[in-house]
Amino acid sequence: MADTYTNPLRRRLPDGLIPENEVARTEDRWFAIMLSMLGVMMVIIVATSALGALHPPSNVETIDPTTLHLGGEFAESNLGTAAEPDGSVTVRMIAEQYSFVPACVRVPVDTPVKFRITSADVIHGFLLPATNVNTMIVPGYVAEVGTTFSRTGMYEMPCDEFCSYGHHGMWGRVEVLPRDQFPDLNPVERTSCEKQ
Amino acid sequence: MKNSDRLLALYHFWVAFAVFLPAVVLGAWQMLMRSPLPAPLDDTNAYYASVTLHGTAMAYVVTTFFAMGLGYAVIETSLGRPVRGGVAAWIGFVVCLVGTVMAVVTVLSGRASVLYTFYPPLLASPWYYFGAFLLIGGSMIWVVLMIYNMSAWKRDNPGQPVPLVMFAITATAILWAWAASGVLIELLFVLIPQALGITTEIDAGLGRTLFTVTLHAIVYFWLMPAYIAFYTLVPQAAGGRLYSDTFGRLTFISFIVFSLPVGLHHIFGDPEIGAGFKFLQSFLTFFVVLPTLLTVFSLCASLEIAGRVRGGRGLLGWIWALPWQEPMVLAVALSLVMLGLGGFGGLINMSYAMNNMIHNTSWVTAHFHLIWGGAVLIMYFAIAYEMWPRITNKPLRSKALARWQLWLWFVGMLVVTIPWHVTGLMGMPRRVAAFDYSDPFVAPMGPWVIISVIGGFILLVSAILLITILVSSQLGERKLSEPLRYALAVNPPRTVPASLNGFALWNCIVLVLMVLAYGYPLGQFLFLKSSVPAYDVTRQAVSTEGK
Amino acid sequence: MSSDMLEPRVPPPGGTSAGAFADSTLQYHVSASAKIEHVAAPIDAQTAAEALKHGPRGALVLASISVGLLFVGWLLFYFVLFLPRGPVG
Amino acid sequence: MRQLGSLRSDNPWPIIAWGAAAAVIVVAGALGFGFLDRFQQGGPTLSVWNAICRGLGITADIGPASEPQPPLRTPTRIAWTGATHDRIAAGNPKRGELVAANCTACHGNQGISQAGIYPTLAGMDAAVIYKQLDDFRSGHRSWGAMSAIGQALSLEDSADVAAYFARQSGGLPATTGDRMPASGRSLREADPAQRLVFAGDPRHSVPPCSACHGPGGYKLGTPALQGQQVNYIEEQLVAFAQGLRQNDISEQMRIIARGLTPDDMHAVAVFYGVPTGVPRAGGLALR
Repeated sequence: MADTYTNPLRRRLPDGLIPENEVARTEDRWFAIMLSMLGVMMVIIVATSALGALHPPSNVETIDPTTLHLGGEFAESNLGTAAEPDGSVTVRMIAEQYSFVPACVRVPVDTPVKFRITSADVIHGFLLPATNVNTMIVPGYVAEVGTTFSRTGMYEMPCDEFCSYGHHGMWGRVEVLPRDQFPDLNPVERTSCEKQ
Repeated sequence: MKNSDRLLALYHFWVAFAVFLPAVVLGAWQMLMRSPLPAPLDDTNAYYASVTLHGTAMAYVVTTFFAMGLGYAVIETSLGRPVRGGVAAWIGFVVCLVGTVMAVVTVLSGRASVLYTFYPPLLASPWYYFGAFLLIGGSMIWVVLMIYNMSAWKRDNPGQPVPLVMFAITATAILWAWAASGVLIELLFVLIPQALGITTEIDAGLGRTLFTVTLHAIVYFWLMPAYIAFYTLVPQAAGGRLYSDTFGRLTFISFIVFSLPVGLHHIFGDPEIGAGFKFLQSFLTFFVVLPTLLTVFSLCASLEIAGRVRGGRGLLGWIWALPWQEPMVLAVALSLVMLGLGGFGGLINMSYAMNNMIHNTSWVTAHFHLIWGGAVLIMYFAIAYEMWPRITNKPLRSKALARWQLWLWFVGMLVVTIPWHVTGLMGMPRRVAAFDYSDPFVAPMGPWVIISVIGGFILLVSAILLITILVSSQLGERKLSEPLRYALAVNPPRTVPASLNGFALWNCIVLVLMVLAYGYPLGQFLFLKSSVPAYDVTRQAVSTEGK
Repeated sequence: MSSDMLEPRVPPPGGTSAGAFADSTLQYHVSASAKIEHVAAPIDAQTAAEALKHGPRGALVLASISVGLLFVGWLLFYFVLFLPRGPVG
Repeated sequence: MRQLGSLRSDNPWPIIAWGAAAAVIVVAGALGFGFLDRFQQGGPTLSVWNAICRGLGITADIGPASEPQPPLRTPTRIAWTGATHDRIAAGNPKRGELVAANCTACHGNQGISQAGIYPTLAGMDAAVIYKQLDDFRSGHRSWGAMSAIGQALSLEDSADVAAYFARQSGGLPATTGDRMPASGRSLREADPAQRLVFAGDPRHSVPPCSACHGPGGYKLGTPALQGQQVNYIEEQLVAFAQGLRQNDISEQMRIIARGLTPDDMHAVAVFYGVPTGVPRAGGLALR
């Protein structure tokens, strides 16, 4: 067996006491097994990502961070949760040294939620533990990440990227409400978790 | 070894280890800081300065000096002739050292708390950037010397295979040149002009994308000395021979080719890169796993030869027959366990959308501490134990102490990183100076964090032990030592195909892959209008400049 | 402690460092080091071949088990932890 | 380059390597740009052409919210653009001194206030003074006589007077970012003021005050607080919390003040401030 196997890629390699063919064959076999293992993983990633439209947040969109408050999408009157005609909701937020604005937003459960966040100054991060919501917030760009919450409750929202000396104090919150409670909220109640 | 070359290697190693110990002290203090336990000098600003210093020291200083020292030792021992360009090597040493001092002093003064990954538009004192530039730029002298020594030897020995260890360390140098290009360009064209006030705005996305060119390949630059030990030192320490020379060459080549066009997987969460390129680089990242998977097998096979020769029987009986009293053999086993666990974390990180589950949580910190701080560093220790008698002509003081040191490092690293993996999955962000453990969300992480602090102090004990062993050995009695020996393959190749004996082909492939993987992601910044004002962490903005 | 010194390394049964035995493969030592004194061949090629006469079976088993664990772990993380955390994009 | 030319049979690697690299790039590119990018969260499946654009990062679905926009409210007219910086930097302190003659009645000689409700201006960052004056002018901030005074000042006057006060010593210290580490500056600290100032209160979305107001930290548009009037600090915190003052860009202070209890506000004000009438030694009221 060992003598009849000749790998065309390994011709003219030196021969030794253990037939080089034998070594080459073992190596090739191991290489093939490893390649197929990685192949299986890649197939799983591609299939699930296609079926569930799973992607890392990758919306490339630029914005001027110095004039956010003067008007446009991220003016303070426009921040927070907004209901879209198709039933989904969009949450607009600013991350700044060292707060999320608003510091707490409310969204309905089992509803597509799209977070659109931008930074007013430096790099921040946005992470909702126990979900896959996680994006960097780079000044000059609008980060966009979508998900659907399947569980109600209060989600902590720490800044997960170093943004200078106050970084550890930068925590916000997202409260996921039952679907039927959400429409009753007025716009102010949607962007504040204080008891009304 | 020629005396001057011996000193060259020794000085490089000593800078690495002299910086290493205080960096471990900082690490241990940082762990205490972010835990629920009391901490001395609990100051959150000091924490961020400390993280910057810990990262700068470990990522740039320790690794670069260690690799440079190893390179010079390898030239002499593998090519069998003195280092050519010794003066240039010393100049490089001094430049790197000046850069190190400059960066360290600036961070200590609190004027550069921007972390070693720089994070524009945060802006540090220009001296920090100058220091980093001199350190990284100075190591390019080493890169040139490695390539020069290898090609000079090849010219003098036509048709001969370059010794595997020389091939591997030159591969490391070439990889470092490619890797460093990203950070050097970022420093030169983005950060330093801004810090000097030459430019008024900075593109954070451009800075981050450039840094990712460095960010993954630098990890393989750190890793390659460990792999060099796997292939060329471990088999002989175990008492056997290298299973396959070709496998080794292919492994080091694969690292050059596949560790470069994959850096975007570090910024899967960033908004400045399109999803297509993120997937492309995620896909390529899968191939950088291959050389490690090949090495695991090749290494096991080399050890199996040794174990069987030493009388090991049965399918796995050879494992027990290995000479475990040898620090190198012990280190490789501990290294492989940590490589496996850390590699597992890496598989999660690189899997496209799954990265979102753990991006920028303490999971990531755990991952790279296991890989670099664990699997790689423990091999640095073993290499140092192997090298010390050869470059000082003093025998190692105690192998038993060395074994203790390795075990402590292994246990400490696991105790540190396993809790970090757990808290990462719970959603604990990284690089945070202080947590409010009375918060019901943070509270359950408290016990895990406390366990990891214990590990941090085990690591500190191990680091102190390492320095003790090295110093006491060096102060010991002079004794002629055996020369450093590199493992011969079972089938030593008489000739090697040209492509496995040089890097021209592979550099061309890297160039093409880099253009394809990074051309557009970097080129887009020419037309994206995304420059923003910088935030200087050291002084007030323009408004009070005239004061 | 003194018996625990690094050197000389205890030679394993069947051989010692390079040059101590007649081994035809030693003449091709350049792939390890150009200088024979820096070449480690504690066993001759014949002994190594003997040790591997059934191929590196143990190494294959050991490496397969470790890599297999990685693979299974990855599958578990992907399907049990990642996907239930909800969609993202 | 010698290797590249040698496609002889004893070196199959160039063919293997180029072939493998090409195959990997083609497969990855086709999957990434032509297939996966077609699927989007909460949106229709894209055509291949749009998917490629999305893969590159060229997105077409950019636009404002589709629901009726609430009426626009802006906190200030000032934005920290280069033009604003240039205008502030052009401030003439000599001319500012003449303008400042109108201010000393309330804000004290050289801008060092002796009355609790009036802030000390000496040493305050010129950008801060400039912005507040403009906010008084535009009505985004209102307080007694200041609205009328703001309207009486031109942009140039504001820049000049800001430059003048910023250069006065004996009031607020300059924040340089330099600070020696000291104990008791983390969440472990028992003293509530010290804890809030140096570590904040993450549970209530309160970052550490010192990160922007010093000591040690600085942020554009943020006044240094050491040596400010206690009453003034506390009053402003209450005003931010209750929405009486809304001229902070991106709700910066309103968010934080809402997370503070009245006791917190008082503690922080006392920590930073100098009680009215206490003479300042050496110019700096450092703790």
